[in-house]
Amino acid sequence: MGEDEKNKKPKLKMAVYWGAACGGCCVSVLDVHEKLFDVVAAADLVFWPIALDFKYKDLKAMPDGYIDLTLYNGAIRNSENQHIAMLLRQKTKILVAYGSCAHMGGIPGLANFSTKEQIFDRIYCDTESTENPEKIKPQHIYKVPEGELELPIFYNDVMPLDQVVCVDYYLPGCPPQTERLLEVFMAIVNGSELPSKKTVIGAYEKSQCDECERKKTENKKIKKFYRPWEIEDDGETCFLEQGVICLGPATRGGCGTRCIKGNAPCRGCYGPPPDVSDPGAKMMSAIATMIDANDPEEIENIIEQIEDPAGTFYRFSLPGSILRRKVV
Amino acid sequence: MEEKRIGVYVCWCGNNIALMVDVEAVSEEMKKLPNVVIAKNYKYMCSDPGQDLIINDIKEHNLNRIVVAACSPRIHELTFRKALENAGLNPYMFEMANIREQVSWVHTNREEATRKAKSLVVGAINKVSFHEPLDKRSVDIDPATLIIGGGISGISAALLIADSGNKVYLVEKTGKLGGHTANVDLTFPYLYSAQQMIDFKIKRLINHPNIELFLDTQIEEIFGYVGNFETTLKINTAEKVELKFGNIIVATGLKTFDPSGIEEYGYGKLPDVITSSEFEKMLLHGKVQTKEGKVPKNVVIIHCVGSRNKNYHEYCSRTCCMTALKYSNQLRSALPHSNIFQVYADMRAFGKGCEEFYTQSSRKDIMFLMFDQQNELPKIREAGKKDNCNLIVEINEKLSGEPIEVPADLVILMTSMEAHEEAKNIAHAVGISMCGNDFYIEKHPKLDPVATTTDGVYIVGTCQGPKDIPDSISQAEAAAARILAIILQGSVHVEVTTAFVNEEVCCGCQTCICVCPYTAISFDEEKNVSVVNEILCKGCGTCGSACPTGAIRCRHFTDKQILSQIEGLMSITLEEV
Amino acid sequence: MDFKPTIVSFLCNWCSYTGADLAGTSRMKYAPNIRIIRVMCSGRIEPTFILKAFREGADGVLICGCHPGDCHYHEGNYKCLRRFHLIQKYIQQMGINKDRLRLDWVSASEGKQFAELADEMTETIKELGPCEVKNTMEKLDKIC
Amino acid sequence: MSNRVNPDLKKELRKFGEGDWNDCFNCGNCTAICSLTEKDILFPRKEIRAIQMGLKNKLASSVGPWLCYYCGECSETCPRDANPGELMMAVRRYLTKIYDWTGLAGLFYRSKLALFIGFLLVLIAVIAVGYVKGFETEALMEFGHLFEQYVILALFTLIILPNIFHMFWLTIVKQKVKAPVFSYITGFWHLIWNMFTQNRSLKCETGSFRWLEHFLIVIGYLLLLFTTVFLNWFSTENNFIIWLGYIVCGLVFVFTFDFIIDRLRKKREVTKFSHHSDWLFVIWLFLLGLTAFIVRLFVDTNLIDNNLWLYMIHLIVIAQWGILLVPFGKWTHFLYRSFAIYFANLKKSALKREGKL
Amino acid sequence: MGENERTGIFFCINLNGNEDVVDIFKIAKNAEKKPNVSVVWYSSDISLSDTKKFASEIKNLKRLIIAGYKTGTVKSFLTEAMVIAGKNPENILMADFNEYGANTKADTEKAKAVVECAILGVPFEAASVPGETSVCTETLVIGGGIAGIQASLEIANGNQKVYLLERTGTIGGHMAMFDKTFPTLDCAACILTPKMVEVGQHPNIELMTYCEVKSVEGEPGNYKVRILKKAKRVDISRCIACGICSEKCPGKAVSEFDAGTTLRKAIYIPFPQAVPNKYLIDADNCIYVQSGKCGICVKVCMVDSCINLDEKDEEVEITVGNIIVATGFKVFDAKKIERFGYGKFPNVITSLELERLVNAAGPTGGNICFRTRDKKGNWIFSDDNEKPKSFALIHCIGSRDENYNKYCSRVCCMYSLKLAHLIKEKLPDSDVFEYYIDMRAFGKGYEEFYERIKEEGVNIIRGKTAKIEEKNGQLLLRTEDVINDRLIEQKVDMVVLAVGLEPREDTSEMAEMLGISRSDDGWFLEANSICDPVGTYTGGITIAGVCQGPKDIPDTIAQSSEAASHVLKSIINGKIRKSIKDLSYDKIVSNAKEFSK
Repeated sequence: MGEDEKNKKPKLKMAVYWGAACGGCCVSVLDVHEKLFDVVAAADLVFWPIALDFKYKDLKAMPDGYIDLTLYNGAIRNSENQHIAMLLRQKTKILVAYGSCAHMGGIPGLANFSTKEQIFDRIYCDTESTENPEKIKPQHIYKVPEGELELPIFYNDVMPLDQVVCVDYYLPGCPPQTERLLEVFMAIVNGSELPSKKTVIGAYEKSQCDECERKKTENKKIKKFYRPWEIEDDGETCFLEQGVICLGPATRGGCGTRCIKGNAPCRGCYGPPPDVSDPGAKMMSAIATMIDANDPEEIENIIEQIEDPAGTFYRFSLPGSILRRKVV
Repeated sequence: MEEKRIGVYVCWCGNNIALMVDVEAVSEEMKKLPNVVIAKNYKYMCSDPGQDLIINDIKEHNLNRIVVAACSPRIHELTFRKALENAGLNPYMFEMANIREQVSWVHTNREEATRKAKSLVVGAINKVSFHEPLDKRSVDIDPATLIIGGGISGISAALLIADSGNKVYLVEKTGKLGGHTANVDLTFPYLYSAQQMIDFKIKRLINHPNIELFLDTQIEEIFGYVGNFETTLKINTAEKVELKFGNIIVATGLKTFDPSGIEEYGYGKLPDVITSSEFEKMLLHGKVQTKEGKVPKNVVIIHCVGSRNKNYHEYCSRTCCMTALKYSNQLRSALPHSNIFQVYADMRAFGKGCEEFYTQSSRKDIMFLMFDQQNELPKIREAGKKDNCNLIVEINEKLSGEPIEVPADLVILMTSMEAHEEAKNIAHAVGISMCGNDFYIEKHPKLDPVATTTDGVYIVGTCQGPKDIPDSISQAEAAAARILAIILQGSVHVEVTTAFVNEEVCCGCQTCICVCPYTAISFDEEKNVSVVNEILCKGCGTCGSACPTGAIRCRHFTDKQILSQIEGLMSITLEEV
Repeated sequence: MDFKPTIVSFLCNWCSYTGADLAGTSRMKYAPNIRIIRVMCSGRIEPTFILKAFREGADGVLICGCHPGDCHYHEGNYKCLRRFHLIQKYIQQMGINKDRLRLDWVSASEGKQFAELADEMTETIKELGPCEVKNTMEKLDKIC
Repeated sequence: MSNRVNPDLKKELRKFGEGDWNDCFNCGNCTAICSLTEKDILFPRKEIRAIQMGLKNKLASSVGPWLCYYCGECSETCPRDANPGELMMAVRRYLTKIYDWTGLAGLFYRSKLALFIGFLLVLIAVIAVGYVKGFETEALMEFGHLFEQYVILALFTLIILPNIFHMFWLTIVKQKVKAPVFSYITGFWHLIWNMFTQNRSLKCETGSFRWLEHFLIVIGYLLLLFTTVFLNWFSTENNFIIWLGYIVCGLVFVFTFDFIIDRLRKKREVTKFSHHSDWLFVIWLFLLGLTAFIVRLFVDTNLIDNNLWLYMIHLIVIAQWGILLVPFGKWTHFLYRSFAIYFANLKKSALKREGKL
Repeated sequence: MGENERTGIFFCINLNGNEDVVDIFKIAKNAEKKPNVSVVWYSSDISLSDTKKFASEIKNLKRLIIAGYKTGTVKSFLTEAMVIAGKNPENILMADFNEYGANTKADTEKAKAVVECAILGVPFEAASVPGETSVCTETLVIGGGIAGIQASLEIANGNQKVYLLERTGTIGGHMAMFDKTFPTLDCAACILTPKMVEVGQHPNIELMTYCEVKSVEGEPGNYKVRILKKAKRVDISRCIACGICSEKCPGKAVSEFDAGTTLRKAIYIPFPQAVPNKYLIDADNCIYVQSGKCGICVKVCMVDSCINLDEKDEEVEITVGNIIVATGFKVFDAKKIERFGYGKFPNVITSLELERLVNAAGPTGGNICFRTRDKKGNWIFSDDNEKPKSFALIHCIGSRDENYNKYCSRVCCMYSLKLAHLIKEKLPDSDVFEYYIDMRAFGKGYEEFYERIKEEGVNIIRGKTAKIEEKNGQLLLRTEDVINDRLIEQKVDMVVLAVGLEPREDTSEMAEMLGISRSDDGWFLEANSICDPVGTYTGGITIAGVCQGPKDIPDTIAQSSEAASHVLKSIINGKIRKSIKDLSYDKIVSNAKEFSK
């Protein structure tokens, strides 16, 4: 190695892993397109099973704190997820919960409305296309002539990453906006001063409305709630003012108001702004306040129009919310 | 961040608490908690030695947060806050746990009561950990007053304030002072001259050195808050004047109801059907006569025209009954031989001397006929040739149960009072609200009839609701009292436990703005954030709950404070036996 | 086994808290299960608080404000009412019986009503049994 | 047009009695306080209202005023001091005028002068008769006896019966009251019973003593009429009749004397205002009893022949009483009251038949 | 002034059946001599039914003055006459003696001055201006009801010292006793107690409860008031209001605060939210004070030397510049009307008693129960008693009645409607009947409230109930339903008498002490019923609230603030006007002459 090489900062060691995830997050990493070269120039990908061939043992072999940056996407659904998360924590300097699932539980988190049994019953027995007369369901250990087969334990609950390991940063989104990732990445590479731990990076302090180009007024009074298809959206007026539930005000900006620009209300994947622990609860509070009625019966009737408050307000955040899951 | 050093004091309140709560155990338990430096119990915390205990501990142990577990904070919160102040601590670094009214006095099991007391105290300790020092704030008062409306209410208020040596700007939309009172001949119930009364007041007003008069003047938007308002006046729709003042009295008065919409009465079609204000003019000019110039033989006075009827106004206009009785007195005097008929619904003679006036008036050979003002309005039609009169009024008379006809040459409609056409504009300009019927809404219908929810803005006279002259004057001078008191103080204290917006987080969704009952929140277009005017804010906290981004924080009741209080409360649960 | 529920209660300062004080000054006895939190107005009470209370182990949550039309801040209690209905719907979805959350109006002179309400609520919760939210959380935490 | 209000009616009524119709504000206290009002017979407020509004027909058809015995409770408790009791009295006078086809009743109520002339004419007529009869005791007494019989007959046929029929016409026929026929008959016994006992007044709060006084006067008066007219008291030799006569005379003048004193004292509500017709009624009744008593005393002591003037006075009193006061004065109230109850009962039965009660 | 100002004076003599109190003929004789006065008439000589005839008499005049009492009753006659005579009717001046307070026999001189001012064409208000004197900035407010509270707070908030004097052991007055207030139905305690607490804690208000005014001396701006501080026998600076003394006290008395519906102890706190929230001893019912034996309270009291059973009354003297009289009212004694059986039938109750019954903090915890006798024979209401199923409310008890009070008490209609609503709310299946004469729902939101009560199924009947009898354990009411033309004999379980308001017994004593007048109906007399309803003819003394005449809470509040405004004005100016009543004829006339220049 020459002098230059020595002075050059050592290349960043980077890992990407997925838990209970759809894979979209990993794709979003790839979405950097031509910038990939910059990434590769600055970092070595030491662990990314979806893209390159790595084994668990490779990871185990790494010394503690070997990896500089890990982007963990996906929620914790089973013992494998948890195991690797813990392993990665051990090996990583900066562990980032990447994407809504790791951040708050995300879409897989909606499974917290059901129990493990209910899920298995549905998937392996009850679905219309399934034929499983013996009701065979996955087992943790299954004895076969060849020996024992082991599958990860399927947990009863879905958890965000920070419920099983200590997380350094959160990078929200479903999936995160690639530009945000790059910004974060470059900051780390350049050694810029990082924000205090356990905070959200790659998103703005302010909520969606700040970026949202729709016209907003103080006239937020709702007599009737509409599902997006029930109304002819003029493309200009704030969704809330039209009676369409939009989680924008309780959701961080950073995505570039993707959905709203596509004339769909924000569903909250970017998670809550700082100081808000439970965006669903905050949004429910705000939405209920907007109801334009004082008569108990009328209020109830209007609220009746929100068919599924839990699903609506906690689409991406149920496991990370105060109640975390349905009580059984 | 500064280290949290909490002192906890549990009061026995003699035996009131100590009998039912093991105060010793409570204070012992609290010592175990993090940040609690000291935990004591004492017989009477509110007594002087009790307070001294706190003060000394603050100084000695450098305490910066205090929790007292005693009676209701509604009783002694102020006492202890003062003690903190005396010890040089910010008074808001204090929290009370109510273990008397809400524990020892209402429970019967000592163990359970003690456990509950503990949990309340832990809650208070948790909450106080997040308390922040708050500063008392006050704003200076501009001693000038703006009075909108030059009727009897505005004039009375102006004279009183000006007589006390303070500047008054009186703005009148028309070119004439005196309002409706100036068109009245006599007042009820003693039939004194209204003209002489109002003339004298107007004369005094015009010559008063402290009163600046703006006639033919319109008000545009008013800016500012209590003590510091400003506006631009538009005089004769051209010239503009800028004014600064500390308080506003709105005395915009009333408008009389136009009865031409009531088909039964034929007002506008039948020439001898007139309104009370038209009749008042006849009295003033000494010409009580029909359109044809004849002396009317039969005069019918119909009450509740436009009042007490769902089709027009549901409310009662308060003065018409007595005005109608006044008319019959005057008619008897002007036309001694006439037949006078009062067509009424309920005779509302409630004021001082009014019932007696009713009795006296009825002795003057007046026929009182009762009608149903809701469902069966009398019908007025033209009389036939044989009838020997101009008009016939058909009434379903209720006291006799008979449908009857009343001959009439002149019919006087006692029209109701309505809110002024421009009431809405003025309300908007000064930032006050209206009830359903366009009269201004007062701060409290019982205990604060002249103030509004906007500090520094008062409503007096008939713009707040129908009323007679003395009641209007009472209100006007009541508002003046409020203003004089504020001027004497020189400044007003404003609520400290207000809400404020964290501009870093506020996204400008504007959910909070119409939530505020005091219109304290406005939107800053430039910064794209909401702004709480903390002078107007009363600290109810509703906006904080409505804010979806968590940008609005309600001082002294922040999310953090309450959430940790909940945690504290729940840290000690009732044991399962 | 005698189940002793814990109920977190949010009272507005002007009516309900004063009413609860009146119950005390009038020495009316009621069940010790209610833990009172004072807020200035029922309009300050937000879903987060309610959920937090359940999460921390409350078996019931009681909210009291001024009677409709009596609110010291004009309309705060109506806002509370609106939120209450939505949150009630939500907790049902989350497997919490809706009767565990109750909203009632108590004026400053209704000490007796408050005492009765406290007893009534305690009875209701006793019938429903312990709320499982906290247990569920603890089980969840044990996994990791 | 019948239902046109008439502000002048109250002015007319004012001539028939004290009290101001204007004072009443129609609270209904008087109707409710009265022990004699029943669910379907309401007075005095309704009558006062009819007068205030000038509904003459309504007033004329009303029997209420006759059902009132003037205990005065309504006046005592009237919140506006409108004195409904006295107003009822005035209405009774007014109704007497309405019923009376001759018009004299009205004239005598309104004009003291007319009444005086009437009294004077009767006085002159009696003296003229005396003159014609040569001031002879026997002849005069016989004349007197016949006179009484004829006058009674004439009064009934010419004045009282037509007037009562007029009352019937106004209150029942004109009002289209359709009472079942049997109620006419059953009510009749009630009518007679009431006429003699006036027992309804017992319901009044004033108590039974006043009723007893009244009752004794009525009985005394009727027996006196009977003993003098049919048993020829002045000329009889039958001791029983003589003593009976004395007793009934005594009853009449003693109690009427008490009535006069009562009116002078003005203590009770009923005696606070006395119309001249009230005075004439009690005084003449008193004189009637007294002079009859003295005449018979003189007959018994045989002094009558030398004191014919005494009998002349008695005759004058009787003639004035019989010709003026009975048909046109307060005496008729005695009949109207009884018939009013009868008519009221008819109305009740009619309402019952229509199912309104 | 010259020929053009030729003036005629029309003197009203005994108009409207009123007897003139001043010597009008003497005044007329005086007026006749004045320049410009060319003719004088007496109403008794004029045919008031012939306008034309009178018009011919005024042909040569420019101005017409109407002088005397009830001048308004002839004003229109004269206006017509002026017009017929071709004159400007604006040249009629009214010189009403009553308006300017010349309403006693002694006021002939004042009346003379009133006429003279009119002759000079000077408004009497402009001429009857007494001189000014310096003012002591401290103020005494007599009466701690809502009127006194409001007035005190207004002044104290202007940084001025106020002594608030209250006869009983707590401020709050009648309003504190009410359950709800009409028409908004917000609870009286909820809105009143914060004000009471504010008074209790206000640095500028010195609260003097259980005190009475003994005498008032001095002059406007500098009144020396002697105050009797009745012994409370409890040191309020030490009392912690724990209530143990009251619990153990054997002495009992009828509770004033609960309007006699229940009993209290001899050592008591008037009501839980009393201000000051301290106990006191009612000497009349204290066994120790009466017999020298007991002292239990001292033994159980946990605070040292808090109770002193031997404490004596004391007198103090304060100096104040202004006095606001806000002594309030008492309710009409329904026993006076025997036919309603109040005091005879236990379940004929007054509205004030019902107010306590429906109050959640009242003797029955808000339950409406029958009144029964307790073991010791006291008639009280108790929670265990049965509940009535039907109610009647009778309006105008003692009001609008020539036999009792002629005036209308102004609040009864509305509070009766409110009580009807509260009954319906507590006992929804009960039948409620209201009997009224005229429904006086005049204030803001009142008519709407009336409509609402009608819709709630309360039977509202126009007719004054005449009498109440007991029949088979129920109460039988007899009323004429005037509008539906029927007689109602209604059986109900409980009758509520809507008693009117009356001046307190000590009103005349108070008036004399303060040198102010009373109007015919007994209330304090205001300086001018139209434009100065709070002033009096005595400088520095203002009246506020019901003691001036019946009124509801918002009107009382407005008036109290108005009274405060007069006080604040004098304090700001440092000067106060002396008494108008002391102005002499000469002074007024010279003022008038001065003014006309």
